[in-house]
Amino acid sequence: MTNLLLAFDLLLSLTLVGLAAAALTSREPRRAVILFIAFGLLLALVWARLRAPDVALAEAAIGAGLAGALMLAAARRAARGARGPGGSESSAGQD
Amino acid sequence: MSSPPSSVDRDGTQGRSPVLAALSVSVLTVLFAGLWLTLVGPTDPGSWIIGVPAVIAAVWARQRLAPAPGRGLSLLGALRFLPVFLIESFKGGIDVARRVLGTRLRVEPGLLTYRLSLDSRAARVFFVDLVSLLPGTLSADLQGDTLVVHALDCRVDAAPELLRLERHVARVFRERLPEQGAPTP
Amino acid sequence: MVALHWLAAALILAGLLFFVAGTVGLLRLPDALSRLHALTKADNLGLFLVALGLLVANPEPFFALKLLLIWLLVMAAAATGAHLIAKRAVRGDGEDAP
Amino acid sequence: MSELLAIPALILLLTLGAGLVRVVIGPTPTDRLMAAQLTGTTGIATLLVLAPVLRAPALVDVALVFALLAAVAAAAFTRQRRSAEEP
Repeated sequence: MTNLLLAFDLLLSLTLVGLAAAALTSREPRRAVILFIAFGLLLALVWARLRAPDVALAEAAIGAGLAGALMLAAARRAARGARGPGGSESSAGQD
Repeated sequence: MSSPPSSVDRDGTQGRSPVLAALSVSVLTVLFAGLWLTLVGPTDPGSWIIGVPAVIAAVWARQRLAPAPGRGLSLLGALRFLPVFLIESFKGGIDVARRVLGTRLRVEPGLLTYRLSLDSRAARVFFVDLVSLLPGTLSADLQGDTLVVHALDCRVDAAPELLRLERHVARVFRERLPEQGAPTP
Repeated sequence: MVALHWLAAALILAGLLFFVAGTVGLLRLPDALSRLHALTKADNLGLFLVALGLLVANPEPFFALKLLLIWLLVMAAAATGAHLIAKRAVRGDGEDAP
Repeated sequence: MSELLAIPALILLLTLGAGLVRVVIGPTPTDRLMAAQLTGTTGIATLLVLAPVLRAPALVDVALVFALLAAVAAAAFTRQRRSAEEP
């Protein structure tokens, strides 16, 4: 039982660190944001594992949900701004 | 039973009788109160200090934001559809698992189109969601009356299955599909 | 009592199988739309079976209602999300270029 | 019984980690978002089986919030196309 939970904790921490590294090193903003959302969900799992359901709730709702959605919109806007607003190629290709 | 049969738009509230409106408000109140009870559990009566205002706000928001009511839902149709849905979604999961876990992937993905005959907005949304949950099909795009369906195995004809499903949805939403006769008054 | 526990264990194991199938599908299937299939169907069924197993192990009406609510929400979110994602892919939005 | 539920929790976490590979390798944003959705569903199942192990029934509420937010990411991801459609 304790060994199982230890394995669970180790796996959770490793995945979390891996995700954080992937999010930080990714060059593309949208990829980084999606990795960040996944990171937030896993972080909520960590809080849940630490028996802090209230913190997990806040992390899932604010960290992954709200911040994720906002950052997704921001990343999109940044990408559009970088290629020039209303540029013929970018506005057609960028849905 | 109150709005014109072909109303896809959102303005159809003028034809409702006050009795029906009061009935729908009380049903909604009971539903939202049940939802609150589900969320907080039965052991904490003090929670109703928050719960009562929340339920009232929810009922108000629903009345304010709700699209025009269609012909209402048919409870019988829904009850008849429920086992079909459960069995089909089981089949859907098993189908995907079998295809994927085999040593050789047995998929032949492809797109096909399907003409929707459902009328109301709610019924369409319901149908589009259902298509994605049932075996082998995934609703990919909806343009006007044409639904683009992605099939995991396009060697199997999915159209009869979709038609059967559409019949069920029409029964739940009290709609008549064209080949079954004229709309009810 | 013991029989019930075995039933719960069997249901949870079956649910796990579908979660594994969903992930394997996500990794193995050739294109994005096919991967969506694995996601919506296998995972919903997996969650249903796991929730049912937990319910058999701990039969309480309010727990059941909460699980039902979670399952309904997940189903609605998965189906709608799958449709939205598929729509983008089918319409061939330029940003899907790698 | 409830201690043994740590085994499914571990397996679920393993599948979750494997699914995250798809987030990292992509190749398209569609694939990444899809895999992030998988994280949500598998996370819900993990929370549900973890609740009896840790004797913390409130974890079910966390799972409920996960379920509520599962749609938000997908909606936010696709909502932008409409704003770009009508420039």
